Amino acid sequence: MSDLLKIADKTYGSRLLVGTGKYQDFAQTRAAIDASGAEIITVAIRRTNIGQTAGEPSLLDFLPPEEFTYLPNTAGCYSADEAVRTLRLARELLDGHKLVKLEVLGDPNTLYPNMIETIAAAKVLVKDGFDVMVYCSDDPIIAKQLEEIGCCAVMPLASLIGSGMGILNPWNLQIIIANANIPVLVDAGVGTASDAAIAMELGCQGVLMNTAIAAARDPVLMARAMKKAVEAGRDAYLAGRMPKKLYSASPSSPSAGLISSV
Amino acid sequence: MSDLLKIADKTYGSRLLVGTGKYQDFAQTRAAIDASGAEIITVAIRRTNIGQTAGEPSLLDFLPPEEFTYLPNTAGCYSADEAVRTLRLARELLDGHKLVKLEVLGDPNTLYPNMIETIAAAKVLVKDGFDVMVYCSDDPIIAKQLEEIGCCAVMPLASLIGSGMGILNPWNLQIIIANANIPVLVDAGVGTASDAAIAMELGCQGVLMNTAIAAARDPVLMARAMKKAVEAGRDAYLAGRMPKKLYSASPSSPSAGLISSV
Amino acid sequence: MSDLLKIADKTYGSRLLVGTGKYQDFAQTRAAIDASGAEIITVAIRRTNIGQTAGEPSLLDFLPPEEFTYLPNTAGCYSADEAVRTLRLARELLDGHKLVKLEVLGDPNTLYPNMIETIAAAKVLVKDGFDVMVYCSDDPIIAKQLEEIGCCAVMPLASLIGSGMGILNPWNLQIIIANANIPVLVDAGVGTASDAAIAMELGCQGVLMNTAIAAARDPVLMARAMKKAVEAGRDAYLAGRMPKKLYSASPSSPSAGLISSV
Amino acid sequence: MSDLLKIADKTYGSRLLVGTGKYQDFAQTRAAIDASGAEIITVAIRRTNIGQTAGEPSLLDFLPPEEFTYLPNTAGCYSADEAVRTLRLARELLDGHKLVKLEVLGDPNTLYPNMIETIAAAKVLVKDGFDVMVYCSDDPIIAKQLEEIGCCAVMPLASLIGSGMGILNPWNLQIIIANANIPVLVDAGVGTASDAAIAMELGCQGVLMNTAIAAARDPVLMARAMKKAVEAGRDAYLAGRMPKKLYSASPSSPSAGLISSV
Amino acid sequence: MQRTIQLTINGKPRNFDAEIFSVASLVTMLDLEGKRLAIECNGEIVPRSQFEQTQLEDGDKLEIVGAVGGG
Amino acid sequence: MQRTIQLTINGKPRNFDAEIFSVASLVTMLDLEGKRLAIECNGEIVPRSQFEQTQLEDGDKLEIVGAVGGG
Amino acid sequence: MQRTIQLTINGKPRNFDAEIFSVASLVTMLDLEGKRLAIECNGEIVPRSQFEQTQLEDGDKLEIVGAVGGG
Amino acid sequence: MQRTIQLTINGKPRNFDAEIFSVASLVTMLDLEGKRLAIECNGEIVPRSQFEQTQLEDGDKLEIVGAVGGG
Repeated sequence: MSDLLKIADKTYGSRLLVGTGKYQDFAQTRAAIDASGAEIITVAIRRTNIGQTAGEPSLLDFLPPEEFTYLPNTAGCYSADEAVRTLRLARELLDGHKLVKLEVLGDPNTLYPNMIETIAAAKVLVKDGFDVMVYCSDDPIIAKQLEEIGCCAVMPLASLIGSGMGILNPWNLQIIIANANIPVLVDAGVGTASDAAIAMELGCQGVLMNTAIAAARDPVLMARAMKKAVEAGRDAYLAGRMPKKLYSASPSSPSAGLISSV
Repeated sequence: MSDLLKIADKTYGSRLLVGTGKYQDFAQTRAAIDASGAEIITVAIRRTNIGQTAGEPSLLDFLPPEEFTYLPNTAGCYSADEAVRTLRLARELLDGHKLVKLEVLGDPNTLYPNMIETIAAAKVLVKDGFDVMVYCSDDPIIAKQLEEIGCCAVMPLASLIGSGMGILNPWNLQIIIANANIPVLVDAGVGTASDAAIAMELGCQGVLMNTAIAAARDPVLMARAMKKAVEAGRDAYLAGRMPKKLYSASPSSPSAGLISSV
Repeated sequence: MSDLLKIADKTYGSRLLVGTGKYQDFAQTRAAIDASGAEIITVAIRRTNIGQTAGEPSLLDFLPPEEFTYLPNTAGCYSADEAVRTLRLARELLDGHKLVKLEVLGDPNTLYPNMIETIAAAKVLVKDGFDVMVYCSDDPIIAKQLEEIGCCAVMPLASLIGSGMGILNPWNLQIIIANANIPVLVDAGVGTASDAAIAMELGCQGVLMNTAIAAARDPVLMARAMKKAVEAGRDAYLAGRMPKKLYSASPSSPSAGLISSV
Repeated sequence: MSDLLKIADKTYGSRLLVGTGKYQDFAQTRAAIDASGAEIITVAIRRTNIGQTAGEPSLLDFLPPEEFTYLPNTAGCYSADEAVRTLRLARELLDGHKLVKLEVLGDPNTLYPNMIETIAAAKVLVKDGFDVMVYCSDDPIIAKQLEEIGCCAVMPLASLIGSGMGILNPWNLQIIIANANIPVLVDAGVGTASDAAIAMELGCQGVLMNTAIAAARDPVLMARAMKKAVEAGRDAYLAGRMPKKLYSASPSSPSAGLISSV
Repeated sequence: MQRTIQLTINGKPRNFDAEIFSVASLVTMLDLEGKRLAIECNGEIVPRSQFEQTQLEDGDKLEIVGAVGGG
Repeated sequence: MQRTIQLTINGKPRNFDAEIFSVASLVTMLDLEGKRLAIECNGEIVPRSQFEQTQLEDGDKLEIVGAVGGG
Repeated sequence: MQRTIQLTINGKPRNFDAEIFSVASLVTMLDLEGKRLAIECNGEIVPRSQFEQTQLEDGDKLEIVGAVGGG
Repeated sequence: MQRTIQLTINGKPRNFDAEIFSVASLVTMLDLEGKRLAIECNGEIVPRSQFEQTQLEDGDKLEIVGAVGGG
């Protein structure tokens, strides 16, 4: 089908992007990601465990970079500088890979993004040749500024990372989407399938999630639910929903031709 | 897969039930129903157009009763008596078919059900051997009474017929579902895909809709969206969603192993 | 001021009706009711504690029937018969007092009303000469039937008794209010001041509550809050609120006469 | 009473701040402000109409600066520079008055604030000795940064200026309030009385509004509604609301002592 | 000379000149043969199996219905 | 010797030795005089005005109620 | 013969024939005496206390503002 | 006798006795050969292609990172 997600000149069939954290083990990670149908998966950059037994399996053994588009993130970074250094390491690690997720947090309790630092980092990374998908607040003006800086996608939060609260402010998302000339994806806050569907119905180009799948009782089944929900929401958006009205007075069955009372 | 919808001792693979009204033509009706994957379809009973050209095609030519489970309804009835007579005609029309949708309306503006008349009709129909799927308000006590009368499924409204307002009172639905020993399906009010997903996430056994599909800009695409949304919502319900919490403070990426500032 | 609440040909300055249960002691009950400004207060009818020390103070000593309009209720009744008997006793107890609150519950877990029994009781009580203010579900058709039976006020729930969940389905309330020719009061479910204001903004004639005040940390202060909230909501309803619009583009300060950049 | 609003070492009895724009005439402006009980009123700074008839009345004739605390704003400014110049003119205009409302807009369609420019202006103004009450987005991190810069109050939006949409994201407001050591006031978006009550119940120190009053059918009556709503919300916040629970099973009337069926 | 009877069919009165006159023959007359329909006469269902035997009389009220699209 | 009668009052059986025995005397006996209450005997209200005349008999079921705090 | 200077006041150019020409005299000329206003000249505030001493020159850009209703 | 140098690797100081000492040899020493990793020395990336040529000196701070599961 021709309804593809396009990010930085590359197209993807799936509009669901998933994280690789918080799973029981690599096998479950892989099973869930397969069920989700995701083509883009986020990874974190962390210090190598020096002296670990050489043979120990790694995430990349289960999720070969040839099969998936890796999206290295800067989770855990609280300053522009850390974020930039982390992504330069990621680029080296992934042989010059340019597509990255920028995320600079504001505080460890809420994990809300620090948009001032995020903007600073985005400027450096764009100049440095990265394709920056940027995690951001749902501030429509800042989202536009990130587009003007040259980010390839803006990813406003639905609600706090790991909260599962769903889309707290769909109105801001609507404004961001209406003004954007680059893809808008919802990142963070999705808790269940309907949340993902709502995001897509608002006109988002995609949804990125991790906890909603990894922290479900049955992550693999939830991954499948999310795949369908994102597709359902996208289809509904394209199909054009019926108008809402408190009073319809328009029955689904014809009003004429009723039998008369005896 | 073994997660089937069971109504009156018959099982169905699809949990989406659809109406057949309000479409452009029979071809579109059929295309949309195919896209929806629905196995149970509602039909209305109306006076035959006497003197119509014998050859004129009928709904049944496009939707053969052999292929689908027909669910004749009593749309447009405002009294128990009309409803009972209408369904007896339906049973004769469909060669003794017992599965019916009872719906007695309270007024033509809101199309809200008249539960007093609905209860009266339900008693007669159950005694008369019908398998009654009953359209009802979201009153948990009345829903339970309808179960005790012997209805085979209760179908509370999400919101007014044809309104597309979605699920206005999920709390009442939760109570109805928690207390029910028969299938609970949401009927009426669904407007877009996420509404259907939410209904299933609440624990409904299925969703019945007509306008949301027929009145979409592209009914066939919306039908497909609804199919996926119902499946997504069901999967999410079975997968067990993550808990909601305003503050998570639990990032998806490990907190250890961060690089240190230079 | 001339904006009075009229129930069964009697007028009241306050649109806040309060219960007298769940307080620490009679002194707190009285203090809270004074702070609330309520003129109508509900009381329950219970077996007299035989052999209690004659001198023990009673509710009526603190809230003399001469000062307040008593509204005896049928709380705890699960059948029409109990409710009718209880209110006949109440009438005898209060020297022929006719104004009563009818409430027939459906089950002890949800305390949701049983509308079938409620309707049966209402018919008997109205014929018997009572002025019946009836606690009911938010079913617009049943609310209208209760009006036709001759009740002097319908009192749909905002949410379950004692839940403090606020107004779960404002749309049904709107329909009830739009169709009613008798006062509509919200009864049950109000949890905090804004809930009461919302009820009044919807066009309710009044609000009845008990737990929201009695179970607050500071019942007397909450009673004052509720008094103001009901008045605020009523004023706002009468004042006619501004229209809602996602985009305003209409600043509160003039767009002309701005200084120009140097 | 001792529950006073304290801003920049000055205390106020009223927690409702109002704008002076969009009224029919100065007489209505004054009447509405009197009804609102507001002590702090916002004014805009605009070019004097040169050659206007000398005698023409001005806003200040109706609202003497001796009676009210003026809060000059920067409405209409789209850059830090304009905002700073405007407030310096305001200070000169009002004889060295230091308390100001900083507001830098991001675009003329949404009137959403530009937080980058706002932060830049706040730094200059604080250094320049102003007491800055700052209109801002509901971004908790930026709200905290504005406090650290030295603003005397943060005023996050409830929803877009002039939209009347109410509080779209109470969760962000909760976080801002929980983290703040300076007063948090809701500014913009309030549409009716209950919106103001909700803001106060969340723990805001005050509410600033203009359109909700000026654009009501009866501005003076709505002003009174807002006064009561802000007080009601504040009282409810201080009184400590009852807990919410879907199921209560705790009737307001005693469960014991019911009459038994005959 | 020939008798006529009046039937009310789906709310409309119609005259028929009728000797022996059954529901079955009415169906034929109305060109409804083979169509999937159900008939009620004076509020009572007439089972398809009874079309032949069921005689119609002057003043009978008939409802002849089919299935149409509905929700 | 003396007759006894049993009454069920608010659900509890109680014995009384009774000659002429009215609702009024019961109220006195129970020390409820002057209290605001209403009485039902075997499901029927006994108006206060009838307390004197109303004789109680063995086996009568009485409900004696008052107003309490409630919502 | 007489010198003229051009000032831009609130965005509009205006010509004045001016010998010694202060902000104070401009305020008088514009009939704004006693009005509550503030003046910026070329982006710099002119304190009311400086109106007398502050001389205006050809090309000066002035903003003369007051308070109006706003939210 | 033999020189020693101290390096800080991923935050931990470690001593090495070193003649000619390159990043490449460090990787071997740490048994990280063939692993997918990236190295930063004193805040600057060391491209894999430069591992051989890049000499380490006493006091160098190194970050050696890999990809792990994250959201």
